[in-house]
Amino acid sequence: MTGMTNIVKTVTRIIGGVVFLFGLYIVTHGHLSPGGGFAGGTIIAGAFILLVLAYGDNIMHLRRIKEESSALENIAIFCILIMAAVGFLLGTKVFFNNFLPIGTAGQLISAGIIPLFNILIGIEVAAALFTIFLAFVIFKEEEK
Amino acid sequence: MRYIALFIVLMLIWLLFTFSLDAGNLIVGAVCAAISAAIFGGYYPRGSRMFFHPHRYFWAVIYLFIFLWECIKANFDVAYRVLHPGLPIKPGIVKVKLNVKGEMARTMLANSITMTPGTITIDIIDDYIYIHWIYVSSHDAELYSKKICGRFEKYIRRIFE
Amino acid sequence: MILYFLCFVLFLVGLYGVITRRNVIKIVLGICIMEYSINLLLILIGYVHDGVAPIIVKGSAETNFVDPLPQAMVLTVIVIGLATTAMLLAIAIRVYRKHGTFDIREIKNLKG
Amino acid sequence: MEALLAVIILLMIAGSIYTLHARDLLSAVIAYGITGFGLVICFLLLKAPDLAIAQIVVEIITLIIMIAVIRISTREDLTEGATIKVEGVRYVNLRSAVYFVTGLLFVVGFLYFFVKSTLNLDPFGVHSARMAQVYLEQGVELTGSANLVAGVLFDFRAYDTLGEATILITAVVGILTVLRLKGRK
Repeated sequence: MTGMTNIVKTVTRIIGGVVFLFGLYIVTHGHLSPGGGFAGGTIIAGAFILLVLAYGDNIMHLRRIKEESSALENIAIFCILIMAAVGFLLGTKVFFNNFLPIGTAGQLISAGIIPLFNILIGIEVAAALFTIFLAFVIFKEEEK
Repeated sequence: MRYIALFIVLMLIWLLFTFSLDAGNLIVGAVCAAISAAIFGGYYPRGSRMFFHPHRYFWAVIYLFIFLWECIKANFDVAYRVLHPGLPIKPGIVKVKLNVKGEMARTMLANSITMTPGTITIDIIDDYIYIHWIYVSSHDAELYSKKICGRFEKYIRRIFE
Repeated sequence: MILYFLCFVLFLVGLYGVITRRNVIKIVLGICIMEYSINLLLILIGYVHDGVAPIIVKGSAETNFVDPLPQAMVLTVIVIGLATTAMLLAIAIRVYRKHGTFDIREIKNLKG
Repeated sequence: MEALLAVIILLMIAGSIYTLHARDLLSAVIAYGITGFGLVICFLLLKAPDLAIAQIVVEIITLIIMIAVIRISTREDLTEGATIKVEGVRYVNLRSAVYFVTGLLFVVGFLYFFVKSTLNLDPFGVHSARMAQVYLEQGVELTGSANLVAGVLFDFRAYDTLGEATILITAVVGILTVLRLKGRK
């Protein structure tokens, strides 16, 4: 697919990194402030969608990115399952056991495994949405 | 060079987001900014050394006031045209030759023209900028290019060149 | 009460779209509108007068929080809604490629 | 507060009615944004910032995907027979009468059950759920998360989150399957 004009490309160059960083901020501070894995994941996916829309790419590269992003999604959900099962294996017979120390509420490093779950869910949502978008783009390209 | 510049900018933005100087916060911010810079650094515009030239900041502040003044003038102009019962508009697309070089400067010029009411940038192709104008006052290329772009160009050249 | 009723009206508008439209894209939009009305109804039920968002700030003695449970549930519903909408649109575009139209009556002719 | 919310919901209703009646699919999709962004404002007024952040981004991505779909197909709504024609009064035949009566019965029955169930609910602004009290009082001690929504989502009700992730991955697999042009050899 072809990209957009020079103006859009230049603005994307400046803004892209900031949007991605904002998504990471929303994900990592999900247990302290509004946000979390779902919202942050969609913002991260939005940063990549912005990049693809502004610059365009040739189809072989897009296909490879789609494979990678799909694989990343599978890895993330697999990690979620492993994290859930670790609590089960540690002796207490509870799936999704919060086995890490809780710490004091309000600190960045606190709340046990909730930040880790936030990050994994964020990766999963971002990869899933980006894969959906790429599937539509590749479908359009292949038809020509 | 571009990667390091983006990293520093993103780190400052992270500190603005979180507004705390904890050790943990700084470490997490550095990691996030590093990931972000690693992915998007290749796209960051060249010419990061412009951050170290103080006179550019001075001209940027001057430009802000010039832009606001032009914006207010154009606002009244468009309001007059909309409220006038005869609706004196003559829309058209004009093609203006650009005198500024560099993509940052061109983007700045295009965005300034879009933000000013009455004119909208459509595209930049090669050295020409295509602008939709609510009232095409003359057909002389010299005159209208001076009227649209000339007021911004000399300041933008001082900021970005 | 009037707000609940307005949510219901929004749901009915979506339902009307699903029943009477013959364009597949319009039907997808109708389903999305129904989903939005249900989200809004759940959040309206959880609201408390003069409540604050359920985020504990250290040092403040605020106790009048809104209910966090519907918010957590609706958060998952929003993302699922996006996934299902994308799925429906994918099916719609395949229908368009097969029949050259978004008309739902063409799909009815798919026998066997 | 209540009046403001009512005005926004009325605006959403107007936007969705226009969405369903637009001749141009592109303007239908853009008018659909009225509903979505009105929902964002409602979430902000109802003190649900998590939802507002998620909804505003999801709305934009939905818009992008829908515009992508319309770009690769057609912009025009069906010109003839876009809606089911309501027969004129002069030609009231049995079929349209049956349709009309069935629809009316459906709406009335629906309204009846809705009113019955909302009368059991608390009025707007009063909430007395027992589980909410437990979450609000003990949530911070048990999970350590200052944001109670995240605490509910990943600790008390983590199974729901797992199910959501599963649905998302299933949807992605479904879309990749549906949108594949050539079968795999």
